[in-house]
Amino acid sequence: MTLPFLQITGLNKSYATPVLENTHLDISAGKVHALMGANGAGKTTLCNIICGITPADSGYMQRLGRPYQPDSILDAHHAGIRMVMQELNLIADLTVAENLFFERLPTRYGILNLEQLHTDAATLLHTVGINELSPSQKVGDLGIGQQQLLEIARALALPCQLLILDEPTAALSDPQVDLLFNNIKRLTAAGTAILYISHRMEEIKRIADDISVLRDGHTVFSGSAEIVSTQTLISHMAAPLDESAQGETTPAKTKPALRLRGIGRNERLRGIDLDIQYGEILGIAGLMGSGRTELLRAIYGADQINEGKIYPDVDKQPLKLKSPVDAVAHGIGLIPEDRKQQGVFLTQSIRFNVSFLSLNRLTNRWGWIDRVGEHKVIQQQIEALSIKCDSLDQPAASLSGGNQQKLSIARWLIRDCPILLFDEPTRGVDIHTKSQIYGLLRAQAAAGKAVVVVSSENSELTGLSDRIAVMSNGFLTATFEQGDWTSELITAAAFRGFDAARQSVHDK
Amino acid sequence: GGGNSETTTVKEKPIVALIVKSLANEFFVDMADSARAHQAAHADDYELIVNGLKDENDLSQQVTLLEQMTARGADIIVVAPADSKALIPAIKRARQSGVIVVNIDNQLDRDLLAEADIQVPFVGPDNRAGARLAAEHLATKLSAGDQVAIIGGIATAFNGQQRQLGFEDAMAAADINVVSTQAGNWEQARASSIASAMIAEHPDLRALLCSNDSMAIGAVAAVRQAGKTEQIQVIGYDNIGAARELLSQGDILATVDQYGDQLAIYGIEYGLQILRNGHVPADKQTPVRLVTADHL
Amino acid sequence: MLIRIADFLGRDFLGLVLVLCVLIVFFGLSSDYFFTALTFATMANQLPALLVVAVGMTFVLIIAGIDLSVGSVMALSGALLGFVLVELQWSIPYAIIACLSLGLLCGFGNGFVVARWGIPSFIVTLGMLEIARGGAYLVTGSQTLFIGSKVQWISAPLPLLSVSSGFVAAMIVVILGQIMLSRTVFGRHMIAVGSNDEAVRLSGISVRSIRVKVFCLAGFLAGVGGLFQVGYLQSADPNAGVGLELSAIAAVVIGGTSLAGGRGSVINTLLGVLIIAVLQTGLAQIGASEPSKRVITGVVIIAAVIVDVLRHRSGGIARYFKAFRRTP
Amino acid sequence: MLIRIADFLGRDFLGLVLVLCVLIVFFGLSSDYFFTALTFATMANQLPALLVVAVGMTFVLIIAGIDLSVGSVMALSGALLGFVLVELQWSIPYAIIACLSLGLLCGFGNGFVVARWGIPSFIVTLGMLEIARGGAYLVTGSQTLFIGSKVQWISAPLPLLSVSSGFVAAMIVVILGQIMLSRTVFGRHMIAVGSNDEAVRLSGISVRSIRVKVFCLAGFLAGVGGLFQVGYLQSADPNAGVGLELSAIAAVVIGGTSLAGGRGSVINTLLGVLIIAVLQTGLAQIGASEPSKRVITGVVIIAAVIVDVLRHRSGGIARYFKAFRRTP
Ligand SMILES: Nc1ncnc2c1ncn2[C@@H]1O[C@H](COP(=O)(O)OP(=O)(O)OP(=O)(O)O)[C@@H](O)[C@H]1O
Ligand SMILES: Nc1ncnc2c1ncn2[C@@H]1O[C@H](COP(=O)(O)OP(=O)(O)OP(=O)(O)O)[C@@H](O)[C@H]1O
Ligand SMILES: [Mg+2]
Ligand SMILES: [Mg+2]
Repeated sequence: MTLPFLQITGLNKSYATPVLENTHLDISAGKVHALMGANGAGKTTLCNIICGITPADSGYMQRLGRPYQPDSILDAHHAGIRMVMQELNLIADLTVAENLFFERLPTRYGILNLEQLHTDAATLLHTVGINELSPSQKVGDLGIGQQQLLEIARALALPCQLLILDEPTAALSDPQVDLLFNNIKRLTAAGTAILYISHRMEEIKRIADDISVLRDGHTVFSGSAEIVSTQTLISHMAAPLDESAQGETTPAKTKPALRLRGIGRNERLRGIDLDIQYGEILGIAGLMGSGRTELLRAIYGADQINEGKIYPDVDKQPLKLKSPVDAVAHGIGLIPEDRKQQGVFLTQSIRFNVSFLSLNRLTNRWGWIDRVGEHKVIQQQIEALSIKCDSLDQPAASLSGGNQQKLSIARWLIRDCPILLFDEPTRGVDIHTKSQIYGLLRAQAAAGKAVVVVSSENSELTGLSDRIAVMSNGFLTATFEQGDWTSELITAAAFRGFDAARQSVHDK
Repeated sequence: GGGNSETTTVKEKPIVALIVKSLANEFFVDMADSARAHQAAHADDYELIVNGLKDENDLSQQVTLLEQMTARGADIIVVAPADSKALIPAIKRARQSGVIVVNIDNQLDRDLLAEADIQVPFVGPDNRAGARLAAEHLATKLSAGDQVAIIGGIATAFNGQQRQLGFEDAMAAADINVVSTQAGNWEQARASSIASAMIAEHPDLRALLCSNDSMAIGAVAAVRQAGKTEQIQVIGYDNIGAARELLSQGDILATVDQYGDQLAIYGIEYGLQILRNGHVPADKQTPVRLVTADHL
Repeated sequence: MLIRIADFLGRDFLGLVLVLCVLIVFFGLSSDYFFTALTFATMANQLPALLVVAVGMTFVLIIAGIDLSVGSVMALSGALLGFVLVELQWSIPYAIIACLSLGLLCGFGNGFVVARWGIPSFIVTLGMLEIARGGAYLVTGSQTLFIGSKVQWISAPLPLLSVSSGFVAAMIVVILGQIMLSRTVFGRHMIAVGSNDEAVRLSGISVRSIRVKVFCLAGFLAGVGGLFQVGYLQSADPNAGVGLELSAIAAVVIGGTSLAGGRGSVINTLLGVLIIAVLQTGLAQIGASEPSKRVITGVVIIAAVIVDVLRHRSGGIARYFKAFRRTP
Repeated sequence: MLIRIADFLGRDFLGLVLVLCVLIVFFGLSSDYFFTALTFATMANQLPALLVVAVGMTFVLIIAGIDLSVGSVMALSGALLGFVLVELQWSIPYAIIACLSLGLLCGFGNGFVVARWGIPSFIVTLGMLEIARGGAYLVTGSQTLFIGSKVQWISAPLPLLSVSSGFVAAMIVVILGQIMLSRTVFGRHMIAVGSNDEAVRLSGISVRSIRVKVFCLAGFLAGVGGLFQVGYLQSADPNAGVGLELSAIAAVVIGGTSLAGGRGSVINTLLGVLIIAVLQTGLAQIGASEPSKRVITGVVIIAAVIVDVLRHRSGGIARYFKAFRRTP
């Protein structure tokens, strides 16, 4: 038997409570090793230890049979280990090319060689197959999906022996996922080991050679992907799925909540007509950059629309939404896709994050915040969404990525808004909590609220929605009622916007 | 260490607190140094604490210092006030707790002192007369109708105002035209840029009258830059070391010495005298002296 | 109970208390007169202006802003107080209202420009620093206006207590400030704006109005500072408060409030102000020379923050020294 | 070609040029002598100290730091220069080396404490402000040291040109600074640290060493400023540069450098410095009164930044006015 590339034995790490306990993992060259586990199981922590970003308390790592003890990320780089982190870590004020080659910017006589930098970057993006990015774009202007692609391209820029991908597809849609998988195949063929973390079951099935499951920091399963069933994996991660939540729903009686007519904004939204109704879940599908986020932000007043109107109901005056303040006053809420920049208050406590939107309901008659009432409300949400934490005063930054995502959902769920817009609500959330969240969303719809969900995972939308609208290149290209859709139809609609754009150019 | 207020009654030597405006200003540094020298020579007679303000114009810090020195158990406070009125309430409080106060350098407002019903002897120079001396000397080098400009201190400063008045008196008497008056806030660099602007705006300018020597140094730099060293004369005030060098080079025409080193000593001796016999002496006008290259 | 108090006080402040104690003991040993009631009463009565200004600054720093204009605004509102009392012979209550309103107005000006155009508060308040100072010169005609005993009650010792009503008022401001910060919705909103303003905006809460309110508050408290200052000096000095902004910021940051926003405590600001006051008083009492005063003040400012940072960072200084030895 | 120049200059700077032109035209109309060679030559020769200090400040702001100590450090290194020339009779080259090294050392002190303990640079440099000022008093014995013609060559007009070698040197610093910022790896690293230091750390690049280097540079340039200042005044004044930090920051921010880090341009800092210099000179030439000088300076500082922000925000001022009319 050949020596594994990286052998991890008896690793321990605790913060307030233990995070990793006696964890072990063998990663072999040329194979994709999937690492699974519920939110807060310790996956990211394990990767950080492998890369020398976090020190382990105790334990032992061997790289090709030799002891491996990284003190910094540089040590990991020297050992041929690179990582795409769960959270984006790009430099917003630099360009795509500069971010790609940040550690080794080319110079001539001490002066930056920008021409070479841009050629190198273009070559790299071409090899990797990412055509969405141009080398001279400023990273701050990119959407979150594009930033994720850039992160991946960065990791692919240099040869390495172990590539760790921590939820690389959380913000990607299908074509980009295929692209990533092609690259992964290319790398494994060349002998690179891949440690792949994802909460998406079907990806794991497609790509994994070996699978390990972490549960509360213990390695509870390790084995070959071929012999293990999905059910087994899920039961290893946590208690078995509560199937009742997955069941079909009968659409409640619906009535119009918002009617969008001819919404347009800077070529990114073009003439969108859409009805949002109380009592149903409307899914919005589309490829990366198709304008779904833009649409939700426009409805929410976060960006100003150039054309079109939003009516609250037939025969009513259009809404004037100059800012989110107006939207909230009309009972609209938005859960943004970029939790780090727009969602959570990273430096503040869990308490602060969860109760933030409902403070006015939690004050006593002196205007003081009622701490006991606040505590109760928060505790409820923590259970409903299984947020894994040690105490309510822990800063949000110390939570795992998936649990941070749950914080920004929890905040809006207790706020009690009649119209809720969710942008990629389950980004980075484990499958158990996902089904819990689906249940909560359905409950909201059943209680007569209007729920809009944007997601890059079509399977999620088909399982959850009462209706699905598809966006493509800023157009709304199709709307399907429940039962009318198939995966193929949705995909076809997701590409149709490019033809439509060409068409409109031809017409002129 | 760690005494308590009981010890104040049993000490032998009186404590003299000297509170000046700024110990970052050469004039007051000289004053403090000579006071320390005096104390060293009379070590058996009294103890000395010297304090200054971080910022020359910080009245509230000076009031605080007065109170702290009272708390510190000072018997005599010799103060060069940063303002002639605002300090009077604090001085009255100090007097009421039995501290002897002597006013040096900048005279407290007499009407207010009378109103507050306290007696504070004053030892100090007449800034207006001093400024007039220098300006009169300047006038001998100019002719009637010539243009000159004044660079003053911080507008609120009493001694600055007096010096400015002295300059104006002499210029008016000699029929010389003051074409511009601006505040240089006692600072070299600021005075220099103001002087440059004045020189550009008034090509026929013949002299710059500066309310202290620091500003005169800045003005000299501006004159040199403009290449008008022959045409434009500069006068200053305070007689600091650097100014004497420029005086001997002929870059500065005159400055004024008001014996800062003597002021504090007079003040301390006044205070000790009152402490000994309870008799409050009359105010004392200290001399001012014109300094020119000939006097060096 | 103790936990509730600690909780109320916001965060751990032992590092600051330690620094304060070291200073007090040091000066107590160096000077025979430091440990007297009079010394402490004097200190208490000189504090109010800096203290209320620092409380306002705490809020501004919490929303990740900065206010450089406080010293000038204090001088300007004090100048107006003096002007209406001396020149226009207004009665005390109206004069006080004018003084505080002017502070509020300057604060509103800052807040409006910051919020309306998204200009960094550093530059807006730097502009206001110049404008308000010019205004103070204008109002007073560049003279110190002597007011006299009309305003003496502000700084006169209260019967029974040996401290002034200004001091008592300032302590009330501190307590109300801390309650507002840690117990009210507005307090939470301030902290939120300082830690992630985009998230606040996307929560449908008006970031602008929070910013404007906080700057108004800081301006108002600078006006209160002006009132105290005038009461203390019994005159209105247009040069008052030059450099006050830096002392106030130093006090607030020593108190552990983050310049990056999102974190702060009013009670700790009080400790920061006390550290600065004790340092100044002590150095004056031992008659330190000007250069050494400057150097010692600088060293203490840095040291106080280092001690505080270390105490918070890794559960105590001991642990830190381990880390220090490891990294070269 | 034009695009390459615009690219080199970093970002669009028409808003600033506009403000500058408005000022020049205004003063040109108000004073008969503003448009003279003399006015511009004297302005050019007074600039160098502020200019080099502002260049250093630009770098510090780009890495999201701040340096309040530049004025004091300038005074301290100038004081040392005077001291070794006058008291120790060193020769000029050694004296200059001493002066610049001391600036560098102070900068290193700032950078070391900031990087080592992660203390906010605001507070560290505020401490250094006091320490260096105290040092300047110590070195000079709180006296202005007269040096004389030994150092005159720094500010004497060069043959053929009517500007001084100090000015030429300062312009070279500006050009080298801009090249370093926009054309070298270190420049990119600075921007990156200001924009997202965590990302830089995760790239395996030492954030600490970048920070230390930038503060060293700022200290060194403050030393150069001290040299220019002493050369200009032919004497070393321990009170030099009080408040210089605020002028420098104002110039840099007017030049569009972000206080939040990650964005800035040295050339635009030059424009910012010019705006401030023209304003000062112009106001002095028209003989404005002290209060109006203050108020106008404050208004121009704020207005310059507003104009610049508007030009960048939505493609021109015209568009802004439309927006303004729409929103009440
Ligand atoms: N700095 C920290 N301080 C305290 N606790 C921490 C810290 N960092 C991580 N943790 C805790 O460690 C646990 C594991 O976190 P980790 O990020 O490794 O989870 P994960 O498996 O990657 O989850 P996810 O799927 O949500 O990304 C979590 O409970 C988290 O709260
Ligand atoms: N500030 C901006 N400047 C330039 N381009 C932008 C900006 N914001 C968004 N875009 C671009 O507009 C297009 C629509 O983006 P949007 O975020 O709405 O797409 P999306 O469907 O939500 O996809 P995803 O979130 O996966 O990127 C994208 O190409 C995006 O890069
Ligand atoms: Mg994770
Ligand atoms: Mg999106």
